[in-house]
Amino acid sequence: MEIFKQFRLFFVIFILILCAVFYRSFSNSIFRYDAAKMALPSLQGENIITEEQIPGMMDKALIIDIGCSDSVLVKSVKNINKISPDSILDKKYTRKLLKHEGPIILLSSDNSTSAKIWMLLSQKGIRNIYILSYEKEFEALKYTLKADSLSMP
Amino acid sequence: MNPYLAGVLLGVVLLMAMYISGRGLGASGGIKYCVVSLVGTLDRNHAENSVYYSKYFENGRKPLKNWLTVEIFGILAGGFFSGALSKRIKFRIEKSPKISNRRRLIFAFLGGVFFVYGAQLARGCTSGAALSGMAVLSVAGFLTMIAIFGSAYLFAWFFRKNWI
Amino acid sequence: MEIRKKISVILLILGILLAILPLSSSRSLFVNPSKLLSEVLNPNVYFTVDQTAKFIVNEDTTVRIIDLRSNEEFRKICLPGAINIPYNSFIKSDPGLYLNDKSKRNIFYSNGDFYSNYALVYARGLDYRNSYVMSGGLNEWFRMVMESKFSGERISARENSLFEIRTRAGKLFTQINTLPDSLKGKFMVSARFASRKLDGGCE
Amino acid sequence: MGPLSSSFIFPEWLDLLFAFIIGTGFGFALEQAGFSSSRKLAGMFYGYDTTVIKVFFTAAIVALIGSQLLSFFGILNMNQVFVNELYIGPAIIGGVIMGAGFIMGGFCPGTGLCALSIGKIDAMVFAAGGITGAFLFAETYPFIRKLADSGYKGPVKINESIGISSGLFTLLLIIAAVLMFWIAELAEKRFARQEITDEIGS
Repeated sequence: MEIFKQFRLFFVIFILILCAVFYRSFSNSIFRYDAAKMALPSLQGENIITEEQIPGMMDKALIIDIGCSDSVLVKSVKNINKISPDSILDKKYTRKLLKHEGPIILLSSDNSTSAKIWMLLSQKGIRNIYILSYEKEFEALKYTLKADSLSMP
Repeated sequence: MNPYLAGVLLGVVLLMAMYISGRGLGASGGIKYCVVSLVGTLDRNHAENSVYYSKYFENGRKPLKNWLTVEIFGILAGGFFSGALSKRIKFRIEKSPKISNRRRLIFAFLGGVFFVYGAQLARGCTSGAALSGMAVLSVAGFLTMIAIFGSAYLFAWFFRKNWI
Repeated sequence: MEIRKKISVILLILGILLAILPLSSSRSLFVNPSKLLSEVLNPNVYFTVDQTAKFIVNEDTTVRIIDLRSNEEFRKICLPGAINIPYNSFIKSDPGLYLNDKSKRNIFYSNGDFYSNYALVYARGLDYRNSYVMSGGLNEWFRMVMESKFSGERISARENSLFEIRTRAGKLFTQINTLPDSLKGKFMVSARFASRKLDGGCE
Repeated sequence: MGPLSSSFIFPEWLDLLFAFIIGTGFGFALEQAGFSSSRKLAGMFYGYDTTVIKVFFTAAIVALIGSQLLSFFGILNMNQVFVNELYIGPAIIGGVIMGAGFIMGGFCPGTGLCALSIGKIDAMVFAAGGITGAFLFAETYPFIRKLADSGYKGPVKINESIGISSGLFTLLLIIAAVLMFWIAELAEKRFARQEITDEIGS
């Protein structure tokens, strides 16, 4: 007891620091520590899937439509959650996403929206998120430079 | 003040410097800038032609209007304030009673020459390289710290008469 | 208890805490998530390729065009004046070293829309509000600037100026990307972006 | 997020004002530690007074702990804090020269200025020596330029070159420091010089 008395002030500060550390590490309302680690799957495109891969993941996957997808698949699959991108961070949705075990698939006809939502959710510590891409090759340059384009009207 | 508490105080000042300006503390750099500025006023021609001085006058820079220079004026003010607070201000030469004033002053001068010369070479003195370097875990900081203290222990035997 | 023991105990406890914490060299996004969401969903984070083409043609110095593709791709084809920061190194090193010049707007692009938008969220999450995306990426650039042809009877003044910019930007683009490799290398070195040197030390 | 100088662009006067305030704090802390006395500083190398190592390591460790906690909470971006660049040769040779200067003069530049400010005449002579030293370096720079730029390795961090986390390295440093504090206090008893300690204290 004598020891505790001598360190009283320090212990108060230490416990405050400890609380802050716990808040920083586990709170859902702020971004997780180590942004680079959370962004890793995006480096080589591991987070991008194509339509062929979907049936294999179907039974465990949570499919989220974040913007007017009109793929054939969307019509055939029943349990699609429609969430508008503005409200994806609402508590009820994030709780659902955090709880879900297994892949989460983002659908959108606009790649930029899915990319943004992917990065945001990943930084909040939600793993296993995938983006469905309708393009065969991810981030490929579809055009080549033609020398004659100099002679434009 | 108790040395450990003074250490904590110094650490907090260092942390403040890192937070405010993203840099550590430094003293020898300020001395250098004073010299550069002095040479610049006395012999502008020489300063502009020399490989060393010229880089401090590029684009109309003023060596006196510099973070490091102002910082050493701060050191003087802070030291004076603390000395006044603890009633230690007094003109005197501090030395071992076994040596003469002259000997003490000659060695103090030589010490200054060596210390600042070495600090220019190592890009920082005990505060700029060793202390600030250790606080950001830089290898340079640890290496300089070991070199300074190691060599001081090595030479301590030769100069023992000056001190004990 | 004497003060040495006291300070030793305190430092050791804090040291153990530090050793447990996941302190890697990286950091986390710190802007409030909901605020970041509404910020990045706002359409004003986009520049169209036409707007970007105008910046390029006018050599606008208030924007900096950042190419997030790999270095090989960049060497093969790039926008005039673009700076190459491959997405990998953008994430793994500290983006602040590249972005902290607040007087400039940074416009990200990649081939498609993925890398540039990841980078946008990442950069804005680190509170670099001067980050934008060239919407559609290089593919859109080719489609709009390089391969667009005017088809119609009459041309309005607005369309005319638009096409003029496209033509000029297209010419510049072709010129730079058809340079022989040796010359191109030289050009890119000069355009390469040096990360900011930090102040400090006793130099 | 800090450092403030990278988030806001300070006007020059504010930047310099901060420099002055930080300098004042620095000078105050050094003087309060008793570093305005050369005999106290030199005591480190003869064992009768080990204040130097206590202050030095406590300060470095407090700054280390503080900066890492701040960086963990997203208050300070450590990637924007200057890390001293490593030039192997100059660091060692310069360090050895500084060590010699330390034992001759009894001050280092920071403590010398501090002692000067409270009227120590030897410190004034030391500072004059320092100015001479800086001048000599500038004049001899063309001859030693090669040496001064040799062994450049960039801003390497020690924990990264060993391959452990910075927190773990800090813990190891703290353990080392705690042991050193203990040895230092033993040494102070073993090599005690009552007459010197009394005189410094006065």
